[in-house]
Amino acid sequence: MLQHHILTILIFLPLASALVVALLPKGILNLSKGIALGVSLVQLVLGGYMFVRYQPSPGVHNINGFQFSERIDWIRLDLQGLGKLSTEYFVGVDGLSISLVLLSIVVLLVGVIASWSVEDRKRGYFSLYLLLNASIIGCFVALDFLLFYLFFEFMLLPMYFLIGLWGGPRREYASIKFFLYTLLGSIFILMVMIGLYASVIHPEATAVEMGLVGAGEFVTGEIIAEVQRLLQAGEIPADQMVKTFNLVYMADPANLVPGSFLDNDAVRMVMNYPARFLAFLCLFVGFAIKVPAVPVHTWLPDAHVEAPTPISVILAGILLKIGGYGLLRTAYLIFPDGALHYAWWIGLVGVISIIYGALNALSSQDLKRLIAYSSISHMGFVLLGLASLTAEGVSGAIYQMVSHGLISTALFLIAGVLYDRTHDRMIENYSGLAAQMPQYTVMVVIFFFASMGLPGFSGFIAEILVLLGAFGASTINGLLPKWMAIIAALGLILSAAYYLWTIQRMFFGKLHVKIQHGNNLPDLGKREILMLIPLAVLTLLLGIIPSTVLDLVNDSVTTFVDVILSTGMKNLQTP
Amino acid sequence: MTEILFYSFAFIAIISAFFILFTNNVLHAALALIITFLGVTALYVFAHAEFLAVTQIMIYVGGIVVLIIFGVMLTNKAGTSHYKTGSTHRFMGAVVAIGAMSMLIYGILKINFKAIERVGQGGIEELGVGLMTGYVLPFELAAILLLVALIGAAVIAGQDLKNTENK
Amino acid sequence: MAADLLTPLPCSNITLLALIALMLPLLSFLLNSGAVARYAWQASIAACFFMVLSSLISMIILVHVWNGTTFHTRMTWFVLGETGHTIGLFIDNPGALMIFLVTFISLLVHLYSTQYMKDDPGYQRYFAFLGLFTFSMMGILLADNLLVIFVFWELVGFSSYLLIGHWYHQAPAARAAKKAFIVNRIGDVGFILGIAVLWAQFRTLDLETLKEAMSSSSIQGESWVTSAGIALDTRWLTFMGLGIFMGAVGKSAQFPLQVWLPDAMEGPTPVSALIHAATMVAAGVFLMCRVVVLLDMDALSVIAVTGGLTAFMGAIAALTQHDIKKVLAYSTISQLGYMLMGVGIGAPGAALFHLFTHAFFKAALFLAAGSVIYALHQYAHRHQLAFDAQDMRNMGGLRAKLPVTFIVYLVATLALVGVPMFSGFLSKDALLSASFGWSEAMASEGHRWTYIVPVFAFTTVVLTAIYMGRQVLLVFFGELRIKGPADGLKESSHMIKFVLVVLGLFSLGIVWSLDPFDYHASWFLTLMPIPASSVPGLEVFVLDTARANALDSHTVVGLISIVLVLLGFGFSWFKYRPRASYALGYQGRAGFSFLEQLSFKNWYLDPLYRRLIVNPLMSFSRAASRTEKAIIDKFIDVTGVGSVIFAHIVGWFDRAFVDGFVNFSVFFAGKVGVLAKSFQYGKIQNYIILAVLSTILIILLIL
Amino acid sequence: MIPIEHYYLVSAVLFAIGLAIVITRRNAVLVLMGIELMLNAANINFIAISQHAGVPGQFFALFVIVIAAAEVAVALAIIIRVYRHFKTINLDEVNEIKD
Repeated sequence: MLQHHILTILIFLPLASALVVALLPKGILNLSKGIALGVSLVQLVLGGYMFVRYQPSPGVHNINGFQFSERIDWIRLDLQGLGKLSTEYFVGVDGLSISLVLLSIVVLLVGVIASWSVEDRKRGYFSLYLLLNASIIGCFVALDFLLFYLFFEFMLLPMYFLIGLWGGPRREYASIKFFLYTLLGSIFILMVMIGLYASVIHPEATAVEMGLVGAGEFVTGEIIAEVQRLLQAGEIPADQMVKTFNLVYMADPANLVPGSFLDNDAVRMVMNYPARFLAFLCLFVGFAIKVPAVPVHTWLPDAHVEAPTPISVILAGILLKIGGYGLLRTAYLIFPDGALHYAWWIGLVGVISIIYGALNALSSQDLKRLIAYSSISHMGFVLLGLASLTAEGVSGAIYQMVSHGLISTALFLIAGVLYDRTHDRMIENYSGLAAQMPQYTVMVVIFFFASMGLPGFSGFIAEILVLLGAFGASTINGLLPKWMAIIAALGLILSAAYYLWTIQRMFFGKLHVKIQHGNNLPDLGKREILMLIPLAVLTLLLGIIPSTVLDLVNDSVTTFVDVILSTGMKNLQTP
Repeated sequence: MTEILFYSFAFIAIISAFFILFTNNVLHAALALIITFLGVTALYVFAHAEFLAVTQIMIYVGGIVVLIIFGVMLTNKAGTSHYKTGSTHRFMGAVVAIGAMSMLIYGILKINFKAIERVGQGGIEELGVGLMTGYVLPFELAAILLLVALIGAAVIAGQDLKNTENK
Repeated sequence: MAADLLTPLPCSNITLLALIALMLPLLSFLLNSGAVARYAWQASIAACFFMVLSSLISMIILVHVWNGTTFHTRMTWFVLGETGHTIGLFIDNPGALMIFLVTFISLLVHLYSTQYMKDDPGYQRYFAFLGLFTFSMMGILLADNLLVIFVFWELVGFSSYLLIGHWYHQAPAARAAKKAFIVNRIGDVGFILGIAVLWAQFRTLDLETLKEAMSSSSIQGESWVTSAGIALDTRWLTFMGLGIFMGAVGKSAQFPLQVWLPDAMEGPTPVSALIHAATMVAAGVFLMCRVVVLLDMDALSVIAVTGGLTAFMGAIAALTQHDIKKVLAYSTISQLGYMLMGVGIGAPGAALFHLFTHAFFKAALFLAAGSVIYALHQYAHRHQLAFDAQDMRNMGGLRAKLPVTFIVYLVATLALVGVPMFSGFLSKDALLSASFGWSEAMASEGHRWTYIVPVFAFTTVVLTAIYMGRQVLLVFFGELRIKGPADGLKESSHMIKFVLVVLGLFSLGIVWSLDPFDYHASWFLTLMPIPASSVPGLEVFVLDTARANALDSHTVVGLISIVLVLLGFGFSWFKYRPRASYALGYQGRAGFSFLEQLSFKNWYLDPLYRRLIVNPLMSFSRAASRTEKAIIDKFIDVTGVGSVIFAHIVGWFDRAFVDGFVNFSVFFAGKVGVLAKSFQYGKIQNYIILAVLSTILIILLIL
Repeated sequence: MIPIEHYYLVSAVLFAIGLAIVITRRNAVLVLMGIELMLNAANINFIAISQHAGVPGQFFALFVIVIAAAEVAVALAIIIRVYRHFKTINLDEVNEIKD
């Protein structure tokens, strides 16, 4: 029972609670915090259950390989000439997503605690927050492109308002920039989604439509294979094809309608460019904006700097990961040929992001901006790892997403702690804070070092895996040249440079604060410690026992890499 | 013989129609209308449409004209000159009517009616069967239309009555 | 191939003991960082106790591996794809010796620190970090796997950062800590890349497995092919060696990354003794000894030359320093250069030997210097004097006031310089003969330039004698240069004296070899296995010849080195003796000649790096942020503003034309309506006339 | 057998007279009568053609009669209403449309 509805509960519990919060009468508005916290705690319990019950298994391209999955027909429409439309409410997790779902649950919980001090328009804040919660979880578990896209877009709305209404002085600029950027990305994704819809059939429903099996009967593998054979032979009339948004079906080239727009046998050209490559590029750009990769990253520093602390936390901790996850789940799996063809470029974008983000962080005057740029730098490792298409690289990319989710969450909380006390984030205005706020300094040192990849923390495992993967790619599959890994490794030096310089400037030396509130700098409060300690523990745990996450991920990643390489090669070889 | 009868009935209908056109007395006009209808009814009979002829007499003569006479009576001011009325636009009326008639006659004379193939005579039996089979939907609709019209007429004419009573 | 070699190996008693020895310092770290401030003293005593236990355990381990057996325990850490990454403990002779060295010196430093640091507000933090450091250092020594070694490698850097920055409120300390970590990071990146090459080639980082895999690989033309058929260009073999060496360059402060070590003297003196003299900086040497069998000839030559060059540069820089600790720091750099040179010339045993002797006498020197500083500090404190307690210009004539310290200092100096009967002579003689033998062997192969290495090595012997002689003369002889009362300058507590004496004893040659003139008789070197290189294509016979040559020449070399030492001492006595012009004018010394400046400023490396690397990097960084603002954001903003302007234009067009058209239509329709209205006067019959007339007209027109 | 043209001619004449009545008479009831006359004229056509084309003509005629009946009922109701309002049914005087 719980096994099959747990994801639905995870999504709809916050959604329903958002409604409840929105309708709370004025007198008991304080309850809204409690509701948000309660929802997150319930999610934590459910997440724990999932963590324990999850059986490592591939999933990825096997429709029955997903766990905790729930699959219901959602919309069936006969579009006459365009065939029949079929979308499903299909949620489930495999190794690619489970760790990110668990990460989201943790970060969202921390976000609620960080939001505890919000007093301004509580009702709106917490209902938007819960809305965000639902759409984030939905995004990670959706296995139907339409559903995914719906959640993906749905996330923008609360985010826009949370930045735009509760943000800093330049919040309007930041929120609009964020909104427009991500919307631009969404348009690219939407284009491909529509193209894909027209090109992919739902083999089971098509079998029913063709009368091979009765409605409601179990469709065996042989029948599906038969349908796919008939499809590829061009023997299924257009009006019997049931088109689908199902991501798993989309990933199977046997479901591509021959001669359709994105078919890989008859390569369509758009402006002298193969349509499939173009589609991959569109998806890549769409998600790269979210990641964000240089040069489409400039929304991130502004959004981070202006957003209220809990929202920065969610932005950095989870939203960026949706970009990476989207690449994995859609772009790579559906267009493996594109993934192989563009591996070099993706790797290059990753490397540039690493170095460019680090250089910008080095010259940042604003603590939050520095952390934001470090995020760009660290997410570059995700792209590099993905591009390498080795087990190490891809695991490293996923690990980096999880690890960066935890660490950047903590880093933004840390920046928020200082901002709460002085309303000033300029690095040059502080020095010698270690004497005044020792506990705070301990936390800063822990997380700064965690972020720069000190062994013992999760970031190290992630980065070393990515580097090994990127370096090894040249002997394993020849996708990336070795110099990329070498340049990326230089990013490690830069990250040490900017973090240590910041520590030296802000925390070491003589105590001096150039702000009016200078004397009022209490050390960490109980609530702040409560937020930071679990993150520190998790980061350490993942750094020392990486198998906590890698065991969940490994089977899926191995399959993922195999599928991409074999399918991609096959697709590239067909004329 | 039939021809003579036909033309005389046609003549009667036309003459009484002219009477309607020129008389000043509304009541007389109504009576002339009856004559016209009867003449037309005779034409129906000549065209072997006995059922229609009967219907024509029953509805037009028995129903519509009676209604009209009631209308005439209801709308005459008590005490004024009895049922007198006049005409306007005599010239334009003549022009338009003659024009229309010429057009019609011109059209009729141009049609070669001989070319029309005879497909059968509309017997009353055929009419009945048709009404209950192929034309049952328009038939029922016509019934509803009549009902609606009656209610509507009652509402339109009656509401004000209530208002005046209230006053 | 690799899979069967990577099977988990069970835990034995010895490895379990090693694990306990490893965990005790970690426990000490947790205890000290978690303890309430009130119990800081007790916690530090507990830390000392843990270290005692740890060194006892390491002695037990040492006894067990004495006869050459190795112990190896391994388990799977995490699995990636089909490849398992393992984690494990590996103990052989050098490893066990190193564990003993680290735990023992760490114990001594702990004991010393309980006195030296007792008034420091960061006492508790200090002991916590010492524990962390010892733990990480032992991790490097025990790990069986390059990845795990790298983990501890970085952790060592981290704890070094924390300890250098112990007095974080002083800006120089904070800067030095940062510099140390970043410079180490640069080396670490090389290390990672070296690891990456090995991983790409062999899919494992387990050292034992790597050795097997390396020997089963072969050079085919221009490519380096493993038994599994993975091929890389042979240049990557050299690259791998240099990459790992880069890690050692960073950690062991070799040219060109030696700049962090002098600055690291901002940390507390016991830390300098433990980390920046005896153990951490030696980690690079130890690592190179571990992986020397994986290095090819080119990499080895680079290592040899770098080591020799660093030895020379460090010695030159040590000649003119004023800070008592900086002299020792440059000396450490120089000695580390010797050790790495030893690795490069195929004498890792000698290198390790020197590491050991150096660890003791350099720790003795540092702690004795610490004792001097502490005494002067107390003295200054008592008499309310303000002077720099580390500056040799303020010292002189301390021989009488601090006799124990003086004797230990003298013994350690003689060991460092390489006077017979002291430990340094043995190990240095081993290295010098090896370098001589190596260059002879190489020259016979046509590489005559290799003579540069022994030239560096022998020059450094003279220089060492000069700067150490200078230091001893300036610190302990003559008169106290600071003006103040005569009382109050006295030897510190017994604990400090005890530690110094123990270290002094270990600097005597008799401890290491019964025959104090022949290093071959040393028990240490007999324990060292001669590494059988597994690198394909390596001209092993060269190294064999080198060893044979070294054996032949060591008597001559020993004599030469004695002569050189005497030369150096003579020079330094001549120049720096009490009442010589230098010593008399020393206190207010200013105005350097260029050569002295070159030495004092450590070859101008810092300004050079600032000019060549830091400044360009910062301007790159500023350029990036300008690019961000001026190009990318500007582009976005211009696009944004452009689209708003475009929207305005469209809006204007909309109002003027589209709306205008609509308005016009409405206006027109209205006018027409008004016109038409004039026809409307409520007469139905007129309408009918019009309608029919028009119908007729239309029909007429059609007809 | 009377030729169909003759029916048509009679019908045309009656239609024209009906039209003239509608246009020229002032009395609304008379206008109504004119309309009825026109409808009847049209009916003659249907009936006449039904001799040849069969029974559908008669159906149409029948429905025309029905509609005429309905129309008369509603129209008279309106006339009565107009009369109550204007106290006249003289179409010349019934014009509030004009401003």
